[in-house]
Amino acid sequence: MREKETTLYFGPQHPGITGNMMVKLKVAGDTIVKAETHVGYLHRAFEKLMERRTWMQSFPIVCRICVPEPDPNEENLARAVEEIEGREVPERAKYIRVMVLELSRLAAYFLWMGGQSGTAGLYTVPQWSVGDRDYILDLFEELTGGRIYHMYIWAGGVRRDLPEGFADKVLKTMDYIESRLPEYDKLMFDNAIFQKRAQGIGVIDKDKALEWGVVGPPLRGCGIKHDVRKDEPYEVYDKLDFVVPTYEGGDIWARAMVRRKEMEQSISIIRQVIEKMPGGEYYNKVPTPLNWFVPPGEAYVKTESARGEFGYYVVSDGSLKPRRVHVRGPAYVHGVSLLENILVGANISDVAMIMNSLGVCPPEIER
Amino acid sequence: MDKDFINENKTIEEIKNTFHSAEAKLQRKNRIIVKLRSDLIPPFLSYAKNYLSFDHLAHFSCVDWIEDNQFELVYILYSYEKNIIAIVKTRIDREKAEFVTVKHLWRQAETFEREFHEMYGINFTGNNRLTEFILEDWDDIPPMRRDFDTMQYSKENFYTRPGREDAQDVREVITKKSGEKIPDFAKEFSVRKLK
Amino acid sequence: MEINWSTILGIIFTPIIAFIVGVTYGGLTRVITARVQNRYGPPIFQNLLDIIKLYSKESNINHGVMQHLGPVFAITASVTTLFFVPVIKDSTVFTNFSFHGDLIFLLYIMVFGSLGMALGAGQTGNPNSAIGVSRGLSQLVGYEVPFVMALVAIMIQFQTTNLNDLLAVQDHFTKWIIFQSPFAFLAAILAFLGMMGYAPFDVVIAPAEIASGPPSEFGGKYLGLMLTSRSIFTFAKLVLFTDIFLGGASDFITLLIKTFILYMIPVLTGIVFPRYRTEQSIRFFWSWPLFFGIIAILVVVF
Amino acid sequence: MAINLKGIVSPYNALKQIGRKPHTVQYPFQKKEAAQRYRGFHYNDLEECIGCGTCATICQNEAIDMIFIDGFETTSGDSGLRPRVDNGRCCWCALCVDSCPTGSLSLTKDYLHVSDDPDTFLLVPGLDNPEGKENLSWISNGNSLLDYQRIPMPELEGKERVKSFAEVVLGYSEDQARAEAARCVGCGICTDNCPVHMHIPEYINAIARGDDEMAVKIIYDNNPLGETCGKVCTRRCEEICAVSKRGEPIAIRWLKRYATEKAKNKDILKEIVNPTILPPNGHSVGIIGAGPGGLTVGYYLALRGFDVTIYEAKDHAGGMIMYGIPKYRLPIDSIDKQIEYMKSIGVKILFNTKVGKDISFNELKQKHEAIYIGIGFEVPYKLGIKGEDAEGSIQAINFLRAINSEKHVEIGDKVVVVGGGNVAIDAARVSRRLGAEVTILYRRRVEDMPADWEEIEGAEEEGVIIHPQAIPLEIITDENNKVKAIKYANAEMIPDPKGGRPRPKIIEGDEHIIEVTSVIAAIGQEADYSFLPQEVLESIEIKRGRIVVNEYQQTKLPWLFAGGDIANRRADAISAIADGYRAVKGIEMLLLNKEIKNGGRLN
Amino acid sequence: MYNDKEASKIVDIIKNFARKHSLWIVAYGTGCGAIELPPTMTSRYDAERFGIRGSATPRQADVLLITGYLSVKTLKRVIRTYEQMQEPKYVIGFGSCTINGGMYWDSYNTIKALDRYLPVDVYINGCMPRPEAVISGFIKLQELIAQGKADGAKRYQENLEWYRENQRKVIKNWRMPEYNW
Repeated sequence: MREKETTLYFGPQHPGITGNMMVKLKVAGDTIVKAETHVGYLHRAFEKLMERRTWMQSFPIVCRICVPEPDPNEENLARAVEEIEGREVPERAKYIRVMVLELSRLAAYFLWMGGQSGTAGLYTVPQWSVGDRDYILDLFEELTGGRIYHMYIWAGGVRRDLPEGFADKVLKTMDYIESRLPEYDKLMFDNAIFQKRAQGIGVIDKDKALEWGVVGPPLRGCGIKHDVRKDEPYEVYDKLDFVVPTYEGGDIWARAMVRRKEMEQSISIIRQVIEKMPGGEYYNKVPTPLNWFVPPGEAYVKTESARGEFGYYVVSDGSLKPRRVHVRGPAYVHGVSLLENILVGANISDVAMIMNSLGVCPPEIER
Repeated sequence: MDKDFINENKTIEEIKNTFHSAEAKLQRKNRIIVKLRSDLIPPFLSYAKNYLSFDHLAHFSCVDWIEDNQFELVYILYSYEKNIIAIVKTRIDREKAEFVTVKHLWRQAETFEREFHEMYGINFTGNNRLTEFILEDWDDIPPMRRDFDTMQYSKENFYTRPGREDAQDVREVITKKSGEKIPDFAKEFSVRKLK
Repeated sequence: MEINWSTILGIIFTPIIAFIVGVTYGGLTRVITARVQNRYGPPIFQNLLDIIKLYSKESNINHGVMQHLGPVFAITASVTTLFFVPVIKDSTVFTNFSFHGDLIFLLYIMVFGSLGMALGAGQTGNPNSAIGVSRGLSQLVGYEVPFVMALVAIMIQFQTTNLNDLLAVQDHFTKWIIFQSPFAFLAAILAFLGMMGYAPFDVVIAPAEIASGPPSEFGGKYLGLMLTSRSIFTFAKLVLFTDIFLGGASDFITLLIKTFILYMIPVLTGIVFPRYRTEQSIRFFWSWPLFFGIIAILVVVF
Repeated sequence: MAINLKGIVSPYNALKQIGRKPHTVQYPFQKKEAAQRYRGFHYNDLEECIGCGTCATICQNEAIDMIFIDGFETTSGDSGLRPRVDNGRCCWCALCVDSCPTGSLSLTKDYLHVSDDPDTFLLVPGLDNPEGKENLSWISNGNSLLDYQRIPMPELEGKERVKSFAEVVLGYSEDQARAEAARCVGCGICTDNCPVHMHIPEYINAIARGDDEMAVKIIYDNNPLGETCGKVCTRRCEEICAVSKRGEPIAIRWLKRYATEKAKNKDILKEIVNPTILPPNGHSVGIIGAGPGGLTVGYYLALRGFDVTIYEAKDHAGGMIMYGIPKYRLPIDSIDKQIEYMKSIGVKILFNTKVGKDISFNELKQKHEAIYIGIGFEVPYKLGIKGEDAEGSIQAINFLRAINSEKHVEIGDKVVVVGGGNVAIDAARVSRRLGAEVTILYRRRVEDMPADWEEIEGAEEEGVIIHPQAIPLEIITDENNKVKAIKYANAEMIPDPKGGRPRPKIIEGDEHIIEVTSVIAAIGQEADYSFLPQEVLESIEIKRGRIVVNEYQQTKLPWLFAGGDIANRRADAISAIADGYRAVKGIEMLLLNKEIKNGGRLN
Repeated sequence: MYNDKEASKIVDIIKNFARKHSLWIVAYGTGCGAIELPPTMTSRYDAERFGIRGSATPRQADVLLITGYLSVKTLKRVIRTYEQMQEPKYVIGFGSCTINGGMYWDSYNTIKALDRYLPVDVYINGCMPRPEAVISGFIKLQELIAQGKADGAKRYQENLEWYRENQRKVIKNWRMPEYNW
């Protein structure tokens, strides 16, 4: 017997949706037979706006592209401009950048942890993890002057040097986070019901991953060892010691475990950075921003963000303003075509969990 | 020096041997740039995917070169095996913006093509999902085209809060005081014209 | 007919007390949850404020007469359930309408509330509500089976269907049915988890999945009524379980202690577990709880 | 059925958190201090701010308006405007703070503004939140986006310089000029201090964008001696440059020099500037003196279709810039190029024609409808001490004129220059190039010297000894009335009770004698009005050696205009050019029957 | 004996007290400001202390948070959401974007002044407003409710024509998704 199909609008106003987007679901019983993503609710036309802004003015605006984790955007634009210009970045700035990126990765994972278990109905984890993430935001506030939008990394280095005693604070926070991780393990990752909810759901196998252009933790979750930090080390990642965890299975659980292991790696990277950080300059000054002409050229740069590979294609025509800044966030691939594909056959209970585990982040899909 | 780029140079060599009209060059480590005629793009991409192991379409971009009346389509391919990124570029006519889809090679290309259809008005033949994507009920020219003025559009369509009309221009205030008269040909060089 | 003043007093006071206790327990839950979550949480009387606010909403959108009736059914069911549960052992006022065969009646009336809700929610046309209702009914079937089995086991064991008789049996704490028939208790308490609707059995409301499910179109006084009903129903269920398994209570302090302890079982479980999917939930109820229920009956029969 | 017992039991571990004290920040009862760097609302030090508007320019949100507020007027070096931030636009990126030239703008830790009225989100930093001063968080100290270091001008080595009269300053290369021009924030405050009000931000911006020819065109819009000014201008603009508040001002002069030198000869110059020349209008104007002022009047009147004749007593045009400024600062080719260019657009210059000698003033009066006098100060002041008339005691202005006319002047090997102005320094540096050891005696301290600091530095690099607070008392001569030595006394500085600058006072008995071969006096000059007929002299008003003129450089005789040193106290080329530019307007109005505004009110 | 007026006054006070201490937010993250809501609602700042909690559907909610910019596409849904909410209802505008366009002042896809399209009761300044500011915004709203001044919904009803006109100006096609419940 064929069940009657119902149309279900999952979003944009829906507590289970990540951000502001909509998935139009056709369901038969509890099973999804067709999914159609609708994005564009957060379209602000960044790429158009950047055509109207000078290079320097573009820096405060790019970080808004991805709300939970703004730093890879700044890093990407900065690196792209530096590549076009051939500008050197002081060693210290590179270390600081890595620290910022890893801190933001940790923060993003804490937020993800909250989202993943919150959508599963385990409301204690978001309360903890978002609260613990706040300690990282405190660090950001002290370092960059902003909690969410840091506007800290820019062409030539970083905006300000570390404040006094900052390294100790970072280490202290890292110790705290490390001491908290076992508690999360007990509550979330060891949780029998959570495992039941996550295992075998939203499976992406290796071939599918390659076919659909999956990146980041979902890719590593299906056993492919690919991480921009290793394959094309930017900043000082080649001088740091870390491993890229991979899991077989390609389900929500594998992706969750990849992220869980990467949290430990991030903590270790941050500790190494603090230990190895050299002194000296932190900023190789660009010309006065009102008259900063970037020579003609193009650059494609990518950064490993918490959700995967973040790519920027930047073209300069030699003027004050960028010709084109094209942003491809990981969610651009995950959140539209892949999601539509993977949701077919899934249970409606799992839609939110799948979206979370793929790291769907609407603001970076539509920019 | 060449030793560092052994993989890259080999790939460039292979490309040049297969596609004689391709302009392939090394950009930097891990990056090669390939420029091609637009009709060679579909065979090239399928060749790159199947024979050069560029199995990941990392990025697909479009640049509006309004001066040349052309759109530049940029396919950025990545090979997990070789760890090389190939930036494949071609130009198409801006007036009659049409191209073929590559969604049969990489599934995510569909999303990019939908976006460029909406934002640049490029028609990708073979892609049957060129529907409304990001915008809703858009009736102006495609917004990412360079001749679309977002400031103008914003001014015409949206209401801005009043109360800021008393703003002065520093240069004007100074010239008013000193009696300086800026000739018309110099006015465009006032830095205030940044925006 | 002779007017039984004590019964009338009971009718007046029992729901009020039930409401106050239920609302306070609800607030307490939120505080305890908050403390586990490393925060302070709302004031204990927060749920009362919520309910007053909902009643004071000025516009109340409804989609037809069933939306009025749904909450009314629910509250009727809750209050009725309460009326047939002896709140205080041997008290003339709070014994209420307990009668022979009331256990079976309770089984029926407890489902009635959910059905009323289902009718009301069905009318709203919101697919989330519809899905929520179907989930609710599926799960209802899930936990009713072990619960019924547990009750049947007890009924067979003590040869009665009257709660007052059961209370009479448990005159000493060693004779509490929890000790006399532990498997029945296990089956019943697991079913009770489902009945209370806390995680992992909150598939009905599941905000991240179906946007709170059945009541998603209920606002204002409808929601207020439902929350009121829920508070009373919670208390009724707690008293029922106390009566059946923990020997009831002969004064309010004992009642509060026993119900609170009982109440904490689903609450604390809910804090630390995520939600089951619907079919997982049903599968769960038809595995261990059902197993315990069968054992309980087998133990009694043989 | 396998039971995952660990998975069931371990989550209950979380319940032990009940005993832990919540880490909640109980805002608003318990406040967490914002971080030291937290980017909150703006604060502006209104006194420090000069209203340059860089913050408004850099703001990508157009959140900053420049507005007039009470108590601040447009003055030299301050536009009188102050920023107002629209918090409905601001994103607290602090680009405005990091690019504030004065450092007056900062962010504070305050971030709280909650209101039901959307019109309350306009904030004039500093005025509306004076308490913000105590709460600064994000300040631009040392982290500025602006370049405060000037691109150093390549120069000849001091030792190299004294060997010849080759130009000391080598000029910016293209990259250097771009980099230097890029430092400019384009506020335009500097234009107010420029006597000519040149379009400084525009031409600097043109250079920054690589459009040097446009820069030249903009410069020649109101300064026909752009190249000269690019080399020797006293650059009052740089004094109030917004960037100079915390760093070195933009090298406006050197940039002008860079741009104008792009035009290698008069033809290229004419092609670049490509001025519109109006057809002849039949009016004729005579100009006395081909100095900067006279040339300016001639150039712009010629462009406007007037028939212009310049009468020059010497055989070369340029006046003081030709004869007063040594060639290592302003090469003769450069002057020639500009004069040739002017001639090519129709300016007639009669050389060796001294009015009053070769041609009478009345004759001039009959030939022309209006006359502009720009004769400059040619007659030097005397020191007024004993032995001044001795052989070997010369006047700096005569000395320089002789040298610039390539005449030989015998000064010996030990020279003392008296004075502290640019002329004194020029004389000293020229003397060094002639091989003499030079000492400058100056009454006051070094920092009081009216000469440019660059000139003073240059002189010191070349080995000129500067002896401040020294007052010459007597020139000691030998039996042939030839200078043998100079006697001077050291002075101490006495503060002026009225608050003026301190005055030197001779320390009794602290007298010294230096042996010298020449003494060059450079303590100022005056004008020679003897060529003017008596009735003209009587009609015009001369005050302290200067002709009184109105805002259009018109004297009390409506047809007679005057400018340059004889009409202003600044005594530099750019002021003379400014006078000329004003006179052009006056003459135009007079002859084309336009009314002179303000009724020709005298200043 | 109390007369009716006094009685209704007392009822009003009780009502307003309950309303003020029970603010349910409709779970709709319309813009980037939503990122500061999790910290506000969770253990570090714990807005539940004030009786603030999320609610899954607009029917049950009291407060609509416009967390930053609104694209035209979202505006349409937000209006819909707002109209589904039951009175009394309140709107809080987050950040610069709701006041005068903020960062996206020249974008072709975002509205600039929210109060032209929806009645706003409280604006919170910041980009993004940090949790303290968010809580302050709620406290301000509570004050307004206690004083009976949070009358956005009333304004909306009285000036519905005006709001509709403005809304229609930016929303070109007034069709709504086909669902109607």
